[in-house]
Amino acid sequence: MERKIGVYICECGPNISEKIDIDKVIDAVSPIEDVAVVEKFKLLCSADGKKFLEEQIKKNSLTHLVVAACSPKDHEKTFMMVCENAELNPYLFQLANIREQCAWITEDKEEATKKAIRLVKAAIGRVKYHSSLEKKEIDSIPDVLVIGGGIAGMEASLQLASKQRNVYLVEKTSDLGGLVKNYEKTFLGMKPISDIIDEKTKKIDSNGNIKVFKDSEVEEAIGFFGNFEIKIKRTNEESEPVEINVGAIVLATGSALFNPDKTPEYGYGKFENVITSLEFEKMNLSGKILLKNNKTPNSVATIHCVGREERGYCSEICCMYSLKFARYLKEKLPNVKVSNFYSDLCIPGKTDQKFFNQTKEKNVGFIRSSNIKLTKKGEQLNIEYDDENKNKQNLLVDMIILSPAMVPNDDATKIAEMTGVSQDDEGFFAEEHEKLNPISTSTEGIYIVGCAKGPKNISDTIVQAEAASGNILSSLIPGKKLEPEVKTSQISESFCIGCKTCLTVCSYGAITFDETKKISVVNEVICRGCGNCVAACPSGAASIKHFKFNQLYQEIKEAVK
Amino acid sequence: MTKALKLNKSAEEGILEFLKYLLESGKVKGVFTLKRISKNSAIAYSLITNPDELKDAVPFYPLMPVNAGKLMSRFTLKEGAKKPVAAILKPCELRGFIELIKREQGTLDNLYIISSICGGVFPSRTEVDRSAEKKLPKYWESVKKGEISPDLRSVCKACEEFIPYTADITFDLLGNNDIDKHSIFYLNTKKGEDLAKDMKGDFSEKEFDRKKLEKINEKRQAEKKKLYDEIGKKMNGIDGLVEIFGRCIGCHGCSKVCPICYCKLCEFESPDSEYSPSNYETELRKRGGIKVPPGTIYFHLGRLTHIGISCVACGQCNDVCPVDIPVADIFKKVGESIQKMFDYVPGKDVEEEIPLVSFKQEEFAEIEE
Amino acid sequence: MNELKGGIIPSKTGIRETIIDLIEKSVDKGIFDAVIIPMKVPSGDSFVYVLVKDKKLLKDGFPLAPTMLVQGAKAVSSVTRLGKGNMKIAAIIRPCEARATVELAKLGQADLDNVTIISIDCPGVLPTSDFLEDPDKYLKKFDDAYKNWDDKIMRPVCQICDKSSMVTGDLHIGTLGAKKDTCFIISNSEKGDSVAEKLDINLNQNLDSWNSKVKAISEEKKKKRIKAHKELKSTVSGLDNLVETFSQCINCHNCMRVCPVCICRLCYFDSDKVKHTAEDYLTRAESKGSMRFLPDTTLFQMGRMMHMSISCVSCGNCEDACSMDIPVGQIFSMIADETQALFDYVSGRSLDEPIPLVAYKKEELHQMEDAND
Amino acid sequence: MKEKEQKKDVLVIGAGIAGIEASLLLSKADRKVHLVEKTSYTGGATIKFEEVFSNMECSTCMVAPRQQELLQDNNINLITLGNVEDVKGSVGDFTVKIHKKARYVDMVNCIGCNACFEPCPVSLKNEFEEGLSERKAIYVPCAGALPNVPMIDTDNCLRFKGKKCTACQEACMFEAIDYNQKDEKIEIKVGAIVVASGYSLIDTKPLSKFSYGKIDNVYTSMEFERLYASNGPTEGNIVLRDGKNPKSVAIIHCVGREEKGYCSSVCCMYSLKFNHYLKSKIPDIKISEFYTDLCIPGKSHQKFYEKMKETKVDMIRFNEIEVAKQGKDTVVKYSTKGKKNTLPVDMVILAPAIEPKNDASELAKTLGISKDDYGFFKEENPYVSSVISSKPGIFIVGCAQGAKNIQDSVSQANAAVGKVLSLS
Repeated sequence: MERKIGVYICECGPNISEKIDIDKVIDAVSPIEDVAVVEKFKLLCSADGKKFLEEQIKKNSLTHLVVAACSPKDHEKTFMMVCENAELNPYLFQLANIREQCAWITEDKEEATKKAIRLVKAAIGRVKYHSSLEKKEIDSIPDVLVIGGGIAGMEASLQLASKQRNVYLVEKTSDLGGLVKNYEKTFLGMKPISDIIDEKTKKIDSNGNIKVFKDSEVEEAIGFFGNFEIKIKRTNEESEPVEINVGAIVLATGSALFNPDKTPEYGYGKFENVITSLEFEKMNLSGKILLKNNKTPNSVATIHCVGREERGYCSEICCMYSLKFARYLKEKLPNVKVSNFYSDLCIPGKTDQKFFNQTKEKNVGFIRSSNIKLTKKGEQLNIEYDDENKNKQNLLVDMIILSPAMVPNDDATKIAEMTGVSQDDEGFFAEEHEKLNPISTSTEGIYIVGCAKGPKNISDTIVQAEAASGNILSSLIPGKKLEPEVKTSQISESFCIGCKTCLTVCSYGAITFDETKKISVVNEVICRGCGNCVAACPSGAASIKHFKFNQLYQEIKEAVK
Repeated sequence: MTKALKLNKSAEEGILEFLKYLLESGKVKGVFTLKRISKNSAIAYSLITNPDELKDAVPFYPLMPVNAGKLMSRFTLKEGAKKPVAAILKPCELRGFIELIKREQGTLDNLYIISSICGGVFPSRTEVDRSAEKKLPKYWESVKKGEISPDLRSVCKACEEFIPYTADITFDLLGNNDIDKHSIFYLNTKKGEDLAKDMKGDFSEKEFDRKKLEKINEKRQAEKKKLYDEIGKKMNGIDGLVEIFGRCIGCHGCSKVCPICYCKLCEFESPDSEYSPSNYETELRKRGGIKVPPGTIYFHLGRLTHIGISCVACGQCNDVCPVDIPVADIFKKVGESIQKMFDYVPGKDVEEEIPLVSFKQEEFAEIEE
Repeated sequence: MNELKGGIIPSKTGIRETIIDLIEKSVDKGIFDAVIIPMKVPSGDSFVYVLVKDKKLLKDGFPLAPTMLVQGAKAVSSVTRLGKGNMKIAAIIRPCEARATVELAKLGQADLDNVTIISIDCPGVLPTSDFLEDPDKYLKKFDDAYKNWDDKIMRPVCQICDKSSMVTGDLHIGTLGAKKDTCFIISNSEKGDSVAEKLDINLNQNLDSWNSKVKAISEEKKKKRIKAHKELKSTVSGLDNLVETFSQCINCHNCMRVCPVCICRLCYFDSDKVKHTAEDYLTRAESKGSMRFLPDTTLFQMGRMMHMSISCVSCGNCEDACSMDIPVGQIFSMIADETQALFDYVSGRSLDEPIPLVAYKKEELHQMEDAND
Repeated sequence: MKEKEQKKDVLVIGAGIAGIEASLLLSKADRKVHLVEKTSYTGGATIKFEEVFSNMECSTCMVAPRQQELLQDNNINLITLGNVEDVKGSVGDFTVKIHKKARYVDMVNCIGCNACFEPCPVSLKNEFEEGLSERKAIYVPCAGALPNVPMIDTDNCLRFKGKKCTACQEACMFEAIDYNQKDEKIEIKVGAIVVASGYSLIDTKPLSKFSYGKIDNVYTSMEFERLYASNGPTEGNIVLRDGKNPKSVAIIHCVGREEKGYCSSVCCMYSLKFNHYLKSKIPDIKISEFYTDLCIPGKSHQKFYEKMKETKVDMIRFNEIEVAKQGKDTVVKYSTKGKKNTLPVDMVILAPAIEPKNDASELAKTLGISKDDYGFFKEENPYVSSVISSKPGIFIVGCAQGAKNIQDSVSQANAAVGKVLSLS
């Protein structure tokens, strides 16, 4: 077909016109084959600049457009919009960055002009090989799957469920509430936990749009954002798995406690009356705090940071719930002597320090200590420790509560592999970006909330559940179509030999392996066009739209001619 | 009668002077020819643009490391030559290029084809053991006399197409007794004339020496008969094929170097010709055993059907075969038999359509009767 | 060599017959349904791999063929690439073929679930061109060389091969250091153990004589290998030497096609990426005055080295397939030794050792981070 | 609200990182957003940092793309130099009056070429750079600020003090400077309000024991961030007031913690980050960090601390601490477990406590939401949601609700959007 390329050079006010001899660029570029028109304009990104471009495209019935102006990061979308309005496929357009890459990097006008000419020629060389690409639209399923029925899972389900959006809540055990239902009270305000959980479970049961699967787990989750196919199976019997389709998945699988027998110096399992914080919560919930010999203890010690060395991180909530334990004890056993062994008190945020000061006033001992060793002494337990001045001290107590670190659930790896979510070095689920996308993952449509992504207290967990609903409600709108990435990669069926190198480098899980034909297949809806697979493919079977080898080769050739 | 240019320089110097003139006068921007390219004087086709580089050029050296027709196709595949380029091609290389052009694999725009009445080439292996230099004097003697030198490739000895059909300029080589005294360029086409017109040298009207070329052709035909009888004995029926191709290791080198084999992915290397486990199981049930990897003879038969009609018998496939299977002799014999059916000479005329891919109305009638 | 278990079996008639009837016994016992084994071609002048089920055909099996026209790994891969099927297959191949098969399994090109690899102590392989000159004479020469284990007539790469008895398959037939009329059978996996058990071969017999002989031979070959590589390096290293060595290459890519670990269906150097317009070729030629056409033959060789030298098993098939007699095999096996030493990786050593350039280990990222801190 | 149609628009107060994220997410759900920002630029406190902790990512590279998206998003109506003056109504139907101060520079014509700065005769301390460098009466707070359009500071501009100065207008090639721009009164109707008005640091001058303002080489952490910033006053090299590089530095945590009564949760982490800042510019500098309790919760923070410890910094736990002059040099007098000692240093960096924005109480009154006893906006019930304020339809996110780091602020912003979208 006969190509007619329009080249438009933006003066960008003083920015380009002062630093580059635009007329020289125009003369250098006009004689190039297929170039129909070369013009300059004061400010192309302004309103009348855009109108000018639209008229030019229509008047000269241009087939390709090259704009020499600022960085694509600034106005590539603007000029693509202009193409669309002028009924020119937005991908038959190339932006040469002669501002950041030429005008702003040198005072020498001649050098800047020379480079500008090269860049514009390169853009023209490339645009000739562009092919028009169509935006795709796929319809999305608004429903959501929530895995894990703890506080995080319940909160997310309540937030998301509505008339147009069903929520499927899958819980491994036989009832909702997760670890938290074993606690009697919350530490902020010492409010009874049961009210919070009952209120949420009642709301869930009465909400017609939330379908709960108890004693069940997710067996398979394949697909992409907007269309996941899920298989849910009962944990203990071999019944037929239930198949559902959802648009997004929320992982709220919670966490477990570090097993203290990995730190023998605390004598867990060896000495009686050495119990973990979870065991103490359950004992407290049952109302009777008793030693093994059914006597009430009159001295209790809580040891913080159990397993912090081994795990390599502070689990954030143990200091606060240890303060809560002190209050439980003072309430139930008025003259019990309570002491806490800690290394660093982690009580951030506006309410925690006040809670600590008030607890301290109930004469609870706080001992900063290190390298603690426990030994049995008759019926009691002797805590040998170094105090702040590094000299050895001892303390005899009846009962010891260990506050172990929080670790990922043991089925975390299974779920990670099933959903294609990656895990960080500690085994928790890894978020897409630590700061800006704390609850989304590199697999679009799968969100991680609560302790499944790291130690967190209850109110932060609730915030993250709401944040997940914020993300889903804003991107998975009933009836609204999804627009996946256009510039995706493709793998030629006849050239692919099935060496699976691309599978290892794809960070979005967008490539699956066809076992019968022994070839890799790109799912163009998940693919985000990062190009890893194209670079890794040894034989060139993989290529990516809009960045084809020929397009890049011509661009480079013209630039270095 | 065709216009001819005569230079009283030996064939080797004459052609170099002519090429130098073409480059220096700017008539062409580049010249395709054989050239010594390294310390150990390996010979390879080169694209020369600077006249001083012509000092190492050896245009009529009796070697064909690669079929230049395939190179010209690669040169003009993506986009025709924009600037004029001259190319020294042997007749079978030119015919190979013409067959490729018929398959949209190249164009003749801006190309000036200089060919020669070809004296044949040595097998590539002769270059490996450096024996080519030693055989040159005997070779040029037999060229002058129009005889067949024993060191030639088997297909060259039996080649009847040693006169190029559509070259712009034909250099009088085979059977020309005084090639060390002067060189004669037959300017067959207008393009050929334009190239040579302001060259210093005497122009005249000359005629091919039909009689002499006839005699050379008879010698080649006798040689061909011998070749066909010998290969005919071996190739009787399927057992014969198993006998000849038994050694084939499936390296597909013959298809890689063949000027007519232009597919980006050969059908016999593609997924469709792979055996799945169930294919193997049925084969074992039927015949108890199968060669692995399978399909060696299937490949050769398939290639014969695909390119037989266009095989120009250049002999490259013989030289590349690591287990010395006489692939070229077989393809020449079978190719010729197919071509005779349609009395088609591959590469003779770029306008003539390839029989098997074009359909003529009256052919339908023949089948009806 | 880690401590291998093995037994001693009678071998009165000669190693080939011993292997054939070992296989026949296994097929009778239903251990294997089919066998991949070399066999003489009808014209008698070559040996090819066949997949055999019928016992009568099995008789003409010819383990330890004098030539290696097709690499055994390519045979196993072509049978199992599209799936393991439901036939139990035994593959009678040489150690370097076994190693190449393991590499191909890791590259997704072979499925070894139903395959039992049986390797044999390997005296080396005759160069194809020598063998084809006079097949019968050279077969006899090969058998003599095999008796007194001298490798003078074998391929250059075989003469310096220090892994000729490396056990990476499931079973290995050891003839070195064996007493008269016996040979060793060494198991290297559960599969191997179960086959030996079904054939009631006792696997915990003394292998010291085999181990010491193998150790002695491979040490001697190692010394020769280092010397040979040093000499070769001086003639080939440096860009002009490299260009000189490959100046005769005619780009027929035979070496790539016969290489067991070169698995791409379309090589980068055959793809569109190396085809340019006339204008480009002319401009490039103008920059130097004259340009070889097709250009970049040496670039193809270096590209191939870069892609496959990590998996190269130094079998030397490429050298035999080169129509211009370029010592490709020796050059590539020298480069492969150095590449693999970088990652202290031996190609084909074990199935569960990931190929370095393809596997990504998390700590490698930290190494890079700390590198530029 | 059944009979009256729910308003779909949303008001977001404060264009810091929390405000930006909330606006972008609301716009993604096709909601019209009015983003009111008191200053002339977006990015809030985050763009003042050069790098952010745990993976030391460059902060502007992280935030600038989001700011660009914000400026190009036609669902978001950014009102800079805007102040919320009055809010009436209730959830689903608020009427908000906004006073927008005039910028005196046309946002459409100006392309940020900065030609108007140079001729301006007035020069004064730049608040954005914590007073460490100067700015003109017509100015952009720092290089790379977005929107990249200057404003005229009417308190100091000579023209607004009666002089006939038109220096900047003449220098502008685009007639973008228009002195007779007027302040505007804008009234909008919105369904919900997200408050992301951010925080300030406690004023360390009154805390006399730290001698901030008395001793030259005592800096606050924000001042130090600007010293290290590549677009800051010293283009990133760490120099004292006398221009020399410090050889030893003391970083003091928990400044103002007893006065405030809470731990501000981020100072430990950014103080450790300062290690990286100092060591990367002055490799053999001697650093001592004075802390009471190391508060580094979360999975990646302790690893960051371990990595910093490798750079051989000595961590000193203190009970009392004081910064004083001893002869010529500055000394840190501190006591640990009763033992007193002093440490002479060239430079002291204070990590002041985070407190509510200085106009927070006024904003609370306008919005009619209650404050907690520290002056932050009060969340109704942390166990229902910490983003719900005392008034339905008004949500509080980021440090306006309490001291927290960037990721927790962003999570709260997303949570507030979740609440807004599930309102209707």
